[in-house]
Amino acid sequence: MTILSKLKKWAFKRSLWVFHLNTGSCNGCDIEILDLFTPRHDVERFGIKLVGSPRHADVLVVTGPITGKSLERVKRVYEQMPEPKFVVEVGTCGSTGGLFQGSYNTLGSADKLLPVDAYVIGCPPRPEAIIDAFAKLMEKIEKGG
Amino acid sequence: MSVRIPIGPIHPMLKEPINLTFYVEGETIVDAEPNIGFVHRGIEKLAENKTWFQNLYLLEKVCGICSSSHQGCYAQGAEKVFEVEPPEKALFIRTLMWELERLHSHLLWLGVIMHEIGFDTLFMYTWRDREAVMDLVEMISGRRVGYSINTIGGVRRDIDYNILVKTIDVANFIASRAEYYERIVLSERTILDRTEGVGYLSKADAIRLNTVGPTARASGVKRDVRYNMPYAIYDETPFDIVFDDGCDVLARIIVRIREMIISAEIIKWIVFNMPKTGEIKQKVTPFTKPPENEAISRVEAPRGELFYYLKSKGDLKPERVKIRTPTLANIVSIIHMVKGHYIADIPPIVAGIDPCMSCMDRVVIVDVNKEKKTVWSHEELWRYSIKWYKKNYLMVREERR
Amino acid sequence: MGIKELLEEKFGDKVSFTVDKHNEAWINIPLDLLRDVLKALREAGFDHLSTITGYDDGEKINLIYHVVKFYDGKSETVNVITSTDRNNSVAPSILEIYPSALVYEREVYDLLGVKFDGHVGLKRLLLPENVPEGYHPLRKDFKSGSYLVSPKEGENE
Amino acid sequence: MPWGSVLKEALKNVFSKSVTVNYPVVKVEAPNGFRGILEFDVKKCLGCGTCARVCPTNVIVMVPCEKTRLKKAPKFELSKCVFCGSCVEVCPTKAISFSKNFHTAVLKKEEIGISP
Repeated sequence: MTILSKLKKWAFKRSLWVFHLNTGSCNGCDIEILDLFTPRHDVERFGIKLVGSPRHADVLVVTGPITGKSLERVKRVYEQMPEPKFVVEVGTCGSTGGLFQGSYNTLGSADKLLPVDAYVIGCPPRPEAIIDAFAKLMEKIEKGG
Repeated sequence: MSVRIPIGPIHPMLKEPINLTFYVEGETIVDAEPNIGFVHRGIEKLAENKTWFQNLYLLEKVCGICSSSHQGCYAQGAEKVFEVEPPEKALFIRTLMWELERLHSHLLWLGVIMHEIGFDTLFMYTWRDREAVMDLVEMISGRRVGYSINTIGGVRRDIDYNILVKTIDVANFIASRAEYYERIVLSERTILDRTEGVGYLSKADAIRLNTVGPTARASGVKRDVRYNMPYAIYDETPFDIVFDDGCDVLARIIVRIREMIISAEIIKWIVFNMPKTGEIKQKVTPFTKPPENEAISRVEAPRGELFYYLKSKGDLKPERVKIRTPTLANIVSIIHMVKGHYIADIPPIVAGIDPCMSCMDRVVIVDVNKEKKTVWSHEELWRYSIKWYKKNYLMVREERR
Repeated sequence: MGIKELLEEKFGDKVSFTVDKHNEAWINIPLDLLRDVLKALREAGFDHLSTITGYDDGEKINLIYHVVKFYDGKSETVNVITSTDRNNSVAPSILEIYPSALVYEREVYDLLGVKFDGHVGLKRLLLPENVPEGYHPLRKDFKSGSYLVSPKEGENE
Repeated sequence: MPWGSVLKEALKNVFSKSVTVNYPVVKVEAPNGFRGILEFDVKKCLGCGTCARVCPTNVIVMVPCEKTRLKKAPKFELSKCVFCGSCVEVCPTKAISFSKNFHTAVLKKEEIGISP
């Protein structure tokens, strides 16, 4: 266990900077994600912060079945993120295409393009379920993600 | 020479990405061109491959914030196709869910527009007050977003007594908060400077461009589907149309706040006059075939007139489902409103019509005379507009006086 | 009904007028009369165009123009139905009568392939640019399956 | 006062109780009637398959199973479920029901699912 990876593990325990990517979601899940950052659920107490650019984000939160126009952006945003990066997929239509399976303009789930670490099923899931996902992600990082 | 910086969707306020190309001369905007379709999931084609009852849950997901408007509008149209009359109590519950959705949608939008201006405190307060409506709706329908309470021929769940009592407390709470926000918006100098006289849309233009909903009513156009074509039980509820002839973003804020107060009154009226007993659903199973006809259904969604056209060929799957969301009608008016304003005014104007596809992910600014094309993300545009206003704040104030 | 007499005396029997049980007025007209009928309706106060519905019923593509007249507390709706044939489907654009048709006509062009002559910037509205030319999803003979899956991945959802 | 009319409310909030629900520490319970993860009772099931036909996102697949009268029972692939409840409504013997469990965060899609 080199010093560097111990440092990385210690650093991650404190804060996860989240970047939110909407690939054509009906903004039900987006509003629940935004609810996390408002006073009622307030995820800043875990050090989770919503950042404006993928360049300073650790976690990419993806919502929505990937539609035609947002297809090339998903790859580009993922490549822009710095290396220790994770992907959390929120919502049923993001995880498996949900109601929009078989449509001519949706690709379905982001795991066809990116390695996804955690899924939150629900249409939309409750904000507490999204907090669970972040908690599970932190555990996975600690175990050596 | 066009500089194109590939920046993905940036801003936390992201709802549905829209891409507007603005043609500018120096600082003022000459023309704009919308490029939408980031959220086109082919729902109309999918609706043709699903049965009438499965469509209830598909069409609820057209827009996450006004899901009950979409499902109610579809259910109302499908009842015309099936030639089935929903019972009285079902209409009461359906209208109650529509009005509760208007409350939480307007509160959400009030937070978004305050954030677009850079006034985050009110964003936090409005979204904290909105939680009261979300909890109530979760008790009634079983989920915070996407209530799926309508079905073809009525409603799926009854409301028991103690939830009705809570509804009155929530309605009073939201009405008092709405009055408080109206007082704040009219007295707070920082808000007035960013919204007064911004995004001007005269009454004649509002009618000519067929704008719908609060955006049109803020330009003095007295049109509301609940007022002109009353559906469900809107002909019995105490409803007076809210409109203002300020024609700018400030008027749009005031119209939406006052609509919240009217919705709170309608909710209280519904709770007092709801029939205690009675059927909530007609006998229509998911395997009955409708007769062959077509139907049109209109509903006043929080953002404006929502239009559905349903055509059936007599079998289990609809022949055609046409949806026109209110935002599509207001996009043409964005182009008209933006002309002549500064680049810094783009965020409040676009957020002003409360688009279901607000938050621009990329703004392409084409400088007409220098032929320089730069691509800005919403974050940079938002930071630029705050910085720009700090610099020439006095000049703008004189100009608008 | 004011509208019925007005259209009768202006266009004679070329206009078939029916009112269904939900008191919605439906007018069936040939394609070339479209602009004059809509102009007449616009002068008669029908200034709100809800939308243009297009659907393909196998033989021809039907276009329905839903216009509404609002006056103090009441409203009247009229639905104008025309149709064009399926192969090179062309329809007159009504941009100068209803400016809001700019987006509706682009949507019908994008999903059904009806070219509106006289439209100022007829481009695809919803589908991305790299979509092949004759690709109109709402046509009956459109084989489903997502063009998004790039050929190298091959599997089709 | 032209500016700072929000200050009064801000000061009031400084001294009032915080609105934040400290979720993992404080147990949060969904209200009854909540549409959470499905629960399936094989003993009640007839194996008729109506739920499979009604589901809008084809979550339910009928698999052969000995316990039901018609020798087949539904297998739920819940990662596709949108929790709409049409299967709960249409089941003749009420074998499917909603639970109040909303913890649907999983690391792998296959973790969430019910097979007879």
